[in-house]
Amino acid sequence: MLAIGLILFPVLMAAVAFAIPWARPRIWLLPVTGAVHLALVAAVWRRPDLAAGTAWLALDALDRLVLLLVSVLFMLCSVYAMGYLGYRRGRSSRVFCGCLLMMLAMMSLVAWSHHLGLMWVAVEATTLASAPLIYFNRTARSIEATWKYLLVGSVGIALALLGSFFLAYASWHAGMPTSLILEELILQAPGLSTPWLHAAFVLLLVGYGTKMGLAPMHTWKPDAYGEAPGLVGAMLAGGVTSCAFLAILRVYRVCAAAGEVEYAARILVLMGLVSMALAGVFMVGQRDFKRMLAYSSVEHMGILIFGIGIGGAATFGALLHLVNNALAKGGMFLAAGNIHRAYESKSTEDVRGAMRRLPVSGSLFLVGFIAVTGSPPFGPFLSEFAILNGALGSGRFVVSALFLLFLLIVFIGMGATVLSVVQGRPSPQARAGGYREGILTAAPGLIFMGCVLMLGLYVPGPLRAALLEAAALLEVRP
Amino acid sequence: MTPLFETLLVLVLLLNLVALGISRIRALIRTVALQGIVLGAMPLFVHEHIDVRVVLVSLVTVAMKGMVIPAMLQKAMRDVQIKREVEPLVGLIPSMMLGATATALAVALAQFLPLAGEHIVGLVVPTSLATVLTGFLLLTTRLKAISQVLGYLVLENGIFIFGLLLLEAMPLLVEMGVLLDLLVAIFVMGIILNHINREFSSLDTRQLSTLKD
Amino acid sequence: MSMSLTLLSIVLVAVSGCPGLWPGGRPTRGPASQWMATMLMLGGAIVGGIACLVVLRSGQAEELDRAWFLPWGRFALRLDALSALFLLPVFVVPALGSIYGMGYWRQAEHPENGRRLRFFYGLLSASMAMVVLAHDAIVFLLAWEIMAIAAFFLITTEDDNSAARQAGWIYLIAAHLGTLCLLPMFGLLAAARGSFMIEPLPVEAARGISTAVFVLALVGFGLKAGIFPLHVWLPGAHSNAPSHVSALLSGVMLKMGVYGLVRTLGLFPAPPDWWGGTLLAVGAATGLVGIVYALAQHDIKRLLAYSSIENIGIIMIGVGLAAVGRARHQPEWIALGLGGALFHVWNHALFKPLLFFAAGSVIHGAHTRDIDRLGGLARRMPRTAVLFSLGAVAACGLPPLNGFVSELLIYAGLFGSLGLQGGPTWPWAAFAAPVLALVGGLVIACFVKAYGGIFLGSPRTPDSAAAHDVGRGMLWAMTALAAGCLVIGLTPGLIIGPLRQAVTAWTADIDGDVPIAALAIIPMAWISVMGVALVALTSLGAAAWRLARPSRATGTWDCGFAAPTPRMQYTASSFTQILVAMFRWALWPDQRRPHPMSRFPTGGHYRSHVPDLVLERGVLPAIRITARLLPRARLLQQGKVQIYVLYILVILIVLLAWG
Amino acid sequence: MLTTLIHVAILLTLPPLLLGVIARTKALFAGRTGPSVLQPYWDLLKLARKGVVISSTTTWMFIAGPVVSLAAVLLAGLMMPMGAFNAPISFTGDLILFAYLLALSRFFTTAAALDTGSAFEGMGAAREVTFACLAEPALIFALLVLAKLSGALSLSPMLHGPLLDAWLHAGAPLLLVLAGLFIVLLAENCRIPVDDPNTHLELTMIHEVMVLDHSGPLFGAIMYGAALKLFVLGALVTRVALPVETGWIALDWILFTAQMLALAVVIGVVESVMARLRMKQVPTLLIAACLLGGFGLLLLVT
Repeated sequence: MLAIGLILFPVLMAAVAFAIPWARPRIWLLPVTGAVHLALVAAVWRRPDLAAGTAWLALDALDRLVLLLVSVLFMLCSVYAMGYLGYRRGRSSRVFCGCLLMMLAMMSLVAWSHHLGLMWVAVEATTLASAPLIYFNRTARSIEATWKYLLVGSVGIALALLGSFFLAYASWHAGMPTSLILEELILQAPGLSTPWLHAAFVLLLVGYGTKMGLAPMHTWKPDAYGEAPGLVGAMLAGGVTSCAFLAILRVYRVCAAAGEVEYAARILVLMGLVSMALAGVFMVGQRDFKRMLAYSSVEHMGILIFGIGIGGAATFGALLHLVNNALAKGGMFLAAGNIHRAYESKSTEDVRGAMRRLPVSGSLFLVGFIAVTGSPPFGPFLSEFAILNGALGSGRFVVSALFLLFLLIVFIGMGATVLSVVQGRPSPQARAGGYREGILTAAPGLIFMGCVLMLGLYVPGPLRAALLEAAALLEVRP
Repeated sequence: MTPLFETLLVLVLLLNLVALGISRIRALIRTVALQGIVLGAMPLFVHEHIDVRVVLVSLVTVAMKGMVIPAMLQKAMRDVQIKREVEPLVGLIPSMMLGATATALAVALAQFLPLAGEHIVGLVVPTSLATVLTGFLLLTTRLKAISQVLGYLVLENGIFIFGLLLLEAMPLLVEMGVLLDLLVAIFVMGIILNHINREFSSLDTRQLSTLKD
Repeated sequence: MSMSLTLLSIVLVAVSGCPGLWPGGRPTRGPASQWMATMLMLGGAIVGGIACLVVLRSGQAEELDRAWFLPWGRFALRLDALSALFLLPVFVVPALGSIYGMGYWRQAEHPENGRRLRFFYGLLSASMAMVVLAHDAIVFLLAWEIMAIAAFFLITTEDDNSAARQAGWIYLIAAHLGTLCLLPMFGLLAAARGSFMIEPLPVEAARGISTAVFVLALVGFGLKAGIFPLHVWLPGAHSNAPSHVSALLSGVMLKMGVYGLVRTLGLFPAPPDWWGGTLLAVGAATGLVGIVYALAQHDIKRLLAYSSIENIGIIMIGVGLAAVGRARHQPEWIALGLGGALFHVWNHALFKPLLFFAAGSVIHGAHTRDIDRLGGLARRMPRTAVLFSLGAVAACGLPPLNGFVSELLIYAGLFGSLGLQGGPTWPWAAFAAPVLALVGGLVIACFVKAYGGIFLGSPRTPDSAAAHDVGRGMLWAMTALAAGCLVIGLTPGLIIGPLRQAVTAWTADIDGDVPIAALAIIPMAWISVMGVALVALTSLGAAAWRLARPSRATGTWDCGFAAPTPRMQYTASSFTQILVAMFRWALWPDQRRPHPMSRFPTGGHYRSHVPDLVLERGVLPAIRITARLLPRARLLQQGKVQIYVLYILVILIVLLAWG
Repeated sequence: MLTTLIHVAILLTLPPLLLGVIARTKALFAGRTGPSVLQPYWDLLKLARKGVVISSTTTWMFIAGPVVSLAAVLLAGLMMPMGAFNAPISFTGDLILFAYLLALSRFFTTAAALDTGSAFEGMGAAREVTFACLAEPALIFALLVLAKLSGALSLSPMLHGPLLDAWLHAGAPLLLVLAGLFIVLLAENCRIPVDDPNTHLELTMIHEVMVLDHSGPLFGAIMYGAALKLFVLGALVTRVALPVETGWIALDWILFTAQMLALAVVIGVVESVMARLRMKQVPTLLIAACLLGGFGLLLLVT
């Protein structure tokens, strides 16, 4: 019942957005939908029993987590969008609002769907819904970005579908009733035929990993994030990636239930380190601060996967990091969007002294950098420290050393770019620009960073409980 | 199990090679359309008993893969007045060779995979893998954006073939969802193609490499 | 009781900067908020200072241990004598600094960054206090990193100046590298202890990890303390920050590194000899390198920064001796080594801020940091001159000021390592004593140069000729510090009690209490007597001079040369030219001297500049090379979608094959 | 008590005599009769009565120079035992205070030199601090060796410890140390071969050029201080060289005085037979002194 509300209401609103001809009310649809959605999610959090769904649509702790993230992101981004669309009167907001709402619906569906086939459909749908958003600016560069996003993404997703079929076949092959419903798969996991399971895991990891942006399938990411409007970047980096991660976690649960943890963990750790390394390499000397954010997102996806691969204490850390990353990225992308607007450029050659030109966004950008590179008192520090402790505790010293090394490279690469953006004096023509940050465009970022700061000093009880529950779901090691 | 089914599979393999070897885009589109129709026919022959679900699936598949999508692409071609050649990155003959090798590899790989007793499986899995690889070949060796769309279609076809194995396992809803997604994907790609052409007055992906590090 | 007092004062200090943060810039609020900030700082300092003194007197440790809202660790604080000893400067220096700042960094003169500076000034002080109090790794790391970041914002107060930006950037990298060493260190400790509490390890738990922990601690804390060769961030940061910030960084923040190292060493029951040996060697090297570089500088604040490095070296020698003492179970060595080191921590926290304040006043008055462009200020800023000279004498470790006493303790310990009372010996430590002496000699050269170049002779530029003495507030702050130096120097006996409590707090868990005799082998009464005698004799001489017949004043005699100009004076650079040449092999000074060619050579300029070898020829080139090499990998991202799809296929095959 | 009085008396009166003896010795070597050995006293009296000319650029530091350094050296002298007799002031660690008092006097002398702002005095000050900071470690090495031998951390017991039989069982280290100490003595007191006290070319001077602008009582104080310094360090050297004592108080005092005068003669001889080194080579000499001390310690502890 609630599921229907959470998923269909945004779809309905999207339809309305496409239908009605007036821009003003259309813009208002966003925050309204966001608020309703958030309210429903809150209800689910208060009374999980409300979420008692069918075998296809269910909601465990993990899903609740992702659902909350998506909802919060959308809420704040929709507020931001009102300010943003105010600046972009030239553009028709029809497609923009419609697709944004559609994205929300599909992401909620991903969180809900426990049928791998259905989940696949939803994930692919998020891709399709977000493509027009990336193309919002209608420039040659944005077309190119959209094209790559679409093609690379679709190919990856296609592999995920193949992977799902493999999984089904693995059970069919073992002579069991085939089904792609998560719970049933987990039940019959021990009997699954191992080679098919392995193949399925790799395919699904690569497939959803493409969506998540793990190196080397991350290639679409810098282009898409670089060209999309700031809030779309926030939705992609915070929401869509989380959904893809959720998909991978579900597959991982099947593997774990089948007693194939070592196999899966090995691959996850490898992919995680590769992603961190590549991201770091591309961040050093990065001139374009939005592309830099994209690579930072790649790095953090790597950290998530790495943490899951390490397992044990690190699992909790990885899940906490999921929350931190979504919020921090949201804040940084919104700030980056404002800076981009104000300077009409996203290259460090032109952008200087953002802290003087845009006090709030500039400071947010700097603070966000400090936060996402894992410095106290912000959330990511705790989660990364937990992951590191997990690695050390399990005696993986080399891996831990690499982890730290890559963190350092990322810090240096990111810091050079961020500092040159925020420090110094803006050029005269930059100061002359008409753009001023309003409450609508500044406040959401502040709220994001506020949450990140809070998570560094205080993890609320319910969240903590949910995290523990979710970690327990993933900790079925024999 | 009918020998017809195996013939269809062989036909699919042949169409892969044709798709790799063909030089005109319109012809390529027709080839893929034909492959779609063949695919659509397959579900009818997987099992003896034919229930309404299977028929529905096959009809929708034929309609989508065989008619609607090709029609959309043909229209896109008509809208964008461009040279009709495929412009391969790798020559046609070499890509056919590669396709043949891919097929051989697929068959070889299928020997390693533990397969359930049913004898059709022995052919289905290699065919689907070969088709997937063909799709990758088209995606990686063709310069025109539209031929990459076709590559993606072939890739999907390959996956669909594997899906035949789980025909009864896979709920109708999901089947339809998959096809719908495919349709929308191609639709959006078509729009993007159109914009690309308007922006760059060509579909040459060499123009689409300004975003890099 | 003292714990709650301390927490109260920490809160006061932390919020001291907040009144100014209120948005909207009515000029009237600026000074008001600055005044408020200073008052809060002072209040915090007084309350906290009392608490520290109570603990130092009784030696009773106070603990606070609460579960908190984070998934890991507990909110555990511990205030023992060792913490209190480090805590006192943390309260005193910032308070004086903000008083000084009221004159030095007036809100009216710095509307753009004044508020930010005061906010982070308070935050830095509070976080350092938390570092010292933390009894749980998570709390420690939180405080540690807040400290690092606050310091970064303070260093880049003038972020429109590129030098400050670069200094801040290098500092930030160093700080983060340090943190990245501390994370695994605490991780290992936690894995060994099973909890994040910072408490001594059982021997068997320590066995596996001790070496790794020691190395990580040495690098992680050494980066903060600025031991050679990890000092690279220090000179730039100190010279580009506002002077009262430099005072805080050098006087207090460096000591946080020392504190961390001492605490970590305190966790290990039986450290091997080589730990102490390493620390002694590092200390000696740091002291020597620091002072040699200081000699070669002609920027006052860079000079002071390098001299801080030298003092850290001296402290490290003491700590190293203590480590050897623990390895060899020699309470005397521990007491003298650690006692001397901790005592020097206090002394350095008194005279170095004094010197930085004085340097700030000079910059304030004469608008340059270049010693070779100053001179003759003693007649124009007499009070500042006297205060600077006091600081200089203290920094040289000369009697009757405080610097001498702490070095005396360390010397005594080093001599003691020869096993004078026929006890066991570890003579290698003794070889640090001559190094200490050499350093002492060089320090004198360095500060004679500094004082002479800045204050003596006649002004070398119009600016310095027009210099004027500074306002009352600034003088007041400096006077307080100078008084501290003098009092401690004349009555060092007062300090022995607190020192013993602190040393005992370090040893108690493992080696038991330190006999007071160990610290009291030096009769401090005699030191006082000699100091007083020295002062008395000097003032006697001065009195005699007053009574002497009126003297005639003329120009300086120049061996017959008629018209000497200020430019003919010996500059600070030429003063140390011989020494710099002597250490050319270590300094690689870059000197541009004119080569008069023609028969009637035209005028030429001689410029000499001594870059920091590790930074300019080691770290920066390394970074540049990496920055040039890494982007090679960009070939992976060439924008061809075909290639991108190929990556997917490749990784797929690789994983399938590898799995 | 009596010892203290005698100690102070000798400390205050004897030093200028050494200067006289040195000058006399050199004169004899040069084949001149030379001034009387008491000449330094007359000079001091004359200076004390003269007026003072001070440079208009100077500050209080110019006065503090001579005053502080004289005070410091006096106190140092009170801690240095004379021959067989303990110093009036002796406590654990006084040897460090001793070394640092000498350093204190150097700080103020050189600062006072810079106070005039004259190029020549700056040059002299530069040389002074440069050479002194190399003499410092040599002195400490020597003290380490003596401390190790005597097991004491204070000058008086250190020099009355079993120094005599130390010569028997640890002769080599002591010899090295003695050589080092002698070099330090020459360097610290600006004697040939390090510095030539009665050269007349400012460019070649070290100590003399620093005090060019001091005149009258101030200059007297400086001269007197220099003599004291020579005497105090000399006492150390002689004690290490000949740690003999008879046991009869009067005899020991005479013995000590004789030793000091002998030392003065030796210095005179050295100054007469040697040429002063080039400035560049002075550091080499002092580093050699350090190495001597270092080897001494090494021999002792291994």
